Amino acid sequence: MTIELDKLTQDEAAGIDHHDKPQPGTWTEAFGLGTGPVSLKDSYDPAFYEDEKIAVFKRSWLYMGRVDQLARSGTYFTKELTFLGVSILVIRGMDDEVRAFHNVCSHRGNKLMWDDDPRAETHGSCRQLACKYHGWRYDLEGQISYVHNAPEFFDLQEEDLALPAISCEVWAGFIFINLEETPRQSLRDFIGPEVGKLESYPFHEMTQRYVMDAPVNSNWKILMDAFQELYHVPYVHSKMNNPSGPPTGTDKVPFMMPAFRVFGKHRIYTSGGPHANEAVRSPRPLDDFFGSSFYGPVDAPEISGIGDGVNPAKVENWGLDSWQVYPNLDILIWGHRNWYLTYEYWPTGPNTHRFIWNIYFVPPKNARERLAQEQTVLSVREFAIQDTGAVDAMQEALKTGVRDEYHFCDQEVLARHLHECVQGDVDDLRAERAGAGEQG
Amino acid sequence: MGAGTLLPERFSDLEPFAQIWALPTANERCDRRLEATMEEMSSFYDAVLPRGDEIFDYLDTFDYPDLPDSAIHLVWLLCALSVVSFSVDVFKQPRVPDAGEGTLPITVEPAL
Amino acid sequence: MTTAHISGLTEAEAAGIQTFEKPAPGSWTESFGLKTGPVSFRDNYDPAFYELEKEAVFRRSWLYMGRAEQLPRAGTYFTKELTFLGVSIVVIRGMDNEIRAFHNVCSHRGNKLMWDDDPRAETHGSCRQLACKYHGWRYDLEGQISYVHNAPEFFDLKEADLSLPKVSCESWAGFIFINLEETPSQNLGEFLGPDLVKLESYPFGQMTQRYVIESEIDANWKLYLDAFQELYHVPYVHGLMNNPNVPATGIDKVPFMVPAFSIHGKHRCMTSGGPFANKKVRAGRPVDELFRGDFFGPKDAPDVGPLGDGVNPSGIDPWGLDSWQLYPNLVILTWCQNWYITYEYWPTGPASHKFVLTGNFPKPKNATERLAQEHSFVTTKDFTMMDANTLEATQLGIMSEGRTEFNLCDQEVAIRHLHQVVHDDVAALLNERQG
Amino acid sequence: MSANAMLPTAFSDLEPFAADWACESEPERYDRRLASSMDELQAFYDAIFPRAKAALDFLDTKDLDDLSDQELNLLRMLYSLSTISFAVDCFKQPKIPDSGSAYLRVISEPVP
Repeated sequence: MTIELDKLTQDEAAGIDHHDKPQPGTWTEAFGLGTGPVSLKDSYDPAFYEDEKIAVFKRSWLYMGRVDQLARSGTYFTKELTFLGVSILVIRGMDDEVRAFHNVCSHRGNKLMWDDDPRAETHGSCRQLACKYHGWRYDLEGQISYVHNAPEFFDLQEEDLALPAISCEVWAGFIFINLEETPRQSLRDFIGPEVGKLESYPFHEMTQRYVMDAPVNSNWKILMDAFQELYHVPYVHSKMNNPSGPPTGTDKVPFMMPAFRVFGKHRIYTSGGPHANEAVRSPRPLDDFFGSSFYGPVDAPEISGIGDGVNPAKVENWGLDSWQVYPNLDILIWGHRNWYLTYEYWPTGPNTHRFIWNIYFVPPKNARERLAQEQTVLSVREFAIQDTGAVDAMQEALKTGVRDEYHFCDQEVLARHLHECVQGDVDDLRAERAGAGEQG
Repeated sequence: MGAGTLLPERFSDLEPFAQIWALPTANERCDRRLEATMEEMSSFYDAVLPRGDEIFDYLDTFDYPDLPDSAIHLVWLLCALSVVSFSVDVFKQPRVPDAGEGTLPITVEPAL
Repeated sequence: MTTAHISGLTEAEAAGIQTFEKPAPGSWTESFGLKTGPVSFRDNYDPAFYELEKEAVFRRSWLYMGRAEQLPRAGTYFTKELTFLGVSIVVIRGMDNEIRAFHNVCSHRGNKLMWDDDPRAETHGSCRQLACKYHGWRYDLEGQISYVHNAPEFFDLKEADLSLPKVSCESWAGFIFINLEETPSQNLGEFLGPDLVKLESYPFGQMTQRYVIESEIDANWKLYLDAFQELYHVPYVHGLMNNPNVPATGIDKVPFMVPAFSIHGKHRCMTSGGPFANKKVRAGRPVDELFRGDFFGPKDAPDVGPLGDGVNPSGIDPWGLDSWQLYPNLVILTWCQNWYITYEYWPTGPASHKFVLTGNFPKPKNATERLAQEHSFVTTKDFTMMDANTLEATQLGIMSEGRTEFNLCDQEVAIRHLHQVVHDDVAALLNERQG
Repeated sequence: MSANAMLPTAFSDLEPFAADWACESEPERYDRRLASSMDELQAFYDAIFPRAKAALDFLDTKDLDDLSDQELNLLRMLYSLSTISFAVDCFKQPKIPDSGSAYLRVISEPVP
């Protein structure tokens, strides 16, 4: 039986790329992680979800958006963290600083910035923040600047009327907030030195932006897991290897990851991208037509350099870095193709989340480049739709609770790490509560 | 060039496809694919694919992004080709297989 | 930014504003013995508070059910679903012309007695007896059992025990109320108090041309009530409507000052100038002239005889509108242009409620009068829509707890009073429970 | 007068709008407002506004409870003018600004 489990077909064995693993022979052990089965109760249990909201999302730095979205003083966007009951307003002040506030008017608690649908996110540019209800206004730094019919009020203290500020810091042009009263770490400490080096990458040169935004029927971690391993690729995306031929052994060749790294709560995989299992893959006719594919446009645009943060494992034939910034941000950087993506996974319930996906290119210089980018976006979208369908099925099965423990292989080490970090945070919260209970 | 004509004269053979597929947004093009039959998409694919070099050369004669409307329609037509291509050469069906309710609406995309 | 700036009015605002005397010691709020500090709006979303409120407020107050005109003859009835309390009420006019209310429950096996198609939906109609759909038991129009199908099969049935469970029911000025207490601590007249009782002399009975609007609103019931018991929001939520023909200028932002507030026990009245308020800075629309009607009502008010001695309790001149807020959840607006509106706010959860609005006019005599009414009503509806969505934004803002204390000005005194009365009722309940 | 005229002869100039705007109930009129373009609303407004006074005078000679079908349609078109008026002269859009998914459903109204 065991032999059967280990068997690869001849075709599979012939096409597979191999890569060295660190001591003591597996990525999982090298990172000090357990190798036993993993509980996925953290991905459907409502009680776990309630604690996770506090332990993870109310205590971590959360990604809001790019500084490119706030081009000038007075530009703003809102972010609806509906699962936490919080609406965030991110705005660039007259002093050019980016700040975040609770999006709540100090008068009667009306939501301050919204457009038509108070539940929907909005963005724009303003000279002052004006409430639609009774006209109170705030300056771009959140201070009260106008109270309609002010003489009718009693003892208003100007300083009490400022919009409630939220800790907000920027790293590499990525804007983060932290909902703790006083964050336990600065953003830079939270990010850490290795991920931090990524700020040398020229993200700011890639401002041609596509956004996709969809509700997904799975726990946020389940889709995040799908994007931190390539073990599923030959099955969910078998057509990627050999799109034009019938299914053969070739389309089932396993993808082996050249390198994983764990940095605190964050992690990265680096893969060959277009070079992975190159011997057994074949392109689509349309990829040639557009000079572009899933991996990005072939004729990469000029950029000023790639900095010293990418490809930390120094993988030869570097194709892709997928950085998973805890808790729910992925940054994918394509080697030699010079474009990047961000994925955000925002919980909406124990079994659902909102998936937001941004794609960034260097602005195209001509129609050919514009179309090559379009072809890439649409190719990525096809596969992502497959992934969202696959996790929908998985969540349906998981939430039956029929089995609590599941098996993660060495190629799935990052998924194991994510669940361990999340479960660790929730355990800490529960231990604190138990401690407080004992003392009380 | 008649009223309602979308494409430059020299691509008038593609005009019937432009009337259906030269839609301004990715979401409209993706929705159109879901409504289309495989025959419609194959004939569109087969008609446009061989004209690719000619279309790209034509588009290269303009300063980007200041394209005349007829050239913009050509860009949209090629964007639609990209949309239908997966159905034609990979999935052999309009929908992504096993995607269930999966959908990824595009909420921000570049102008043009 | 200086404090002076916060306190300022722009010149355009100051020029257009109508101002009114306030009672000693200088503010409505203090004159009513209310505090002036910041308030918490936790009572607008906290589930635990909501549970207490249902008990302390809605199970102990007189609740408005409908108008006497809805029951024109013996045997006419309507049901009211108080789903949030788990109670269904049937209100019916008996052979003796009395209006009574009963729990809408058959005495046999507890089936809901009067319903049509959907047992959750309200219904109305006319009947000679109340008949249960399940086993055919029947009750007369006064709630007494009148027929038990195959009665010999039962054991020791006592006719007296089989009446429909009665709910205390009284009418005032044609408004029918019930009270769910076993024995109400006050009768309806005592509950309303002498000032509201006087409003009985208003000719509500003549205004039978009726419109009804319903909506489910994602906001606590008190939030919508609050929106309609101040005019402070008008220049911003409805600024366009004051002066539709100009772009946003200072003029559309002139504050509205309420000429008079009055407190009547748990109830309140806000009296305003209506069509006369800030008149010099407002401008009408061409259709208003065409139809001889606007938000304030038909311009050529029909003759309805004297308005009685209940309206305009503060005696302001010129009088435009009384907005009577009857505790807990009924508002009656009587306009100088001889029509009235009612609002009801029925909780459906801590952060949602069902809103019911009626517009009531005298029967029109011709197409011109009919159109003046139609135009007044649809104008009101568009105004009200703007409030409804703002409220959902407010509910979201408050629930975020991004801020937990809010500031109410003197123009918002009625809001302060409502929340105070609700809190007092809840405190009384908690006291009883502890005692 | 054609056999299937919807309006009284004196108002046959408004006939082109009658099919759309002689709606029986307020919810239908409001839905029609929301489903219309501003051009459509403006065209209806501009056509009926100058004729509205004459229509009112005409209808005032009739008994409201005994109107013919044509007269009733004319009355309903005046209701529609009221329904759309805010969209045309204030909001410049069919929907009330910032009204999101809020709604107010008229569940009872006078007849006619």
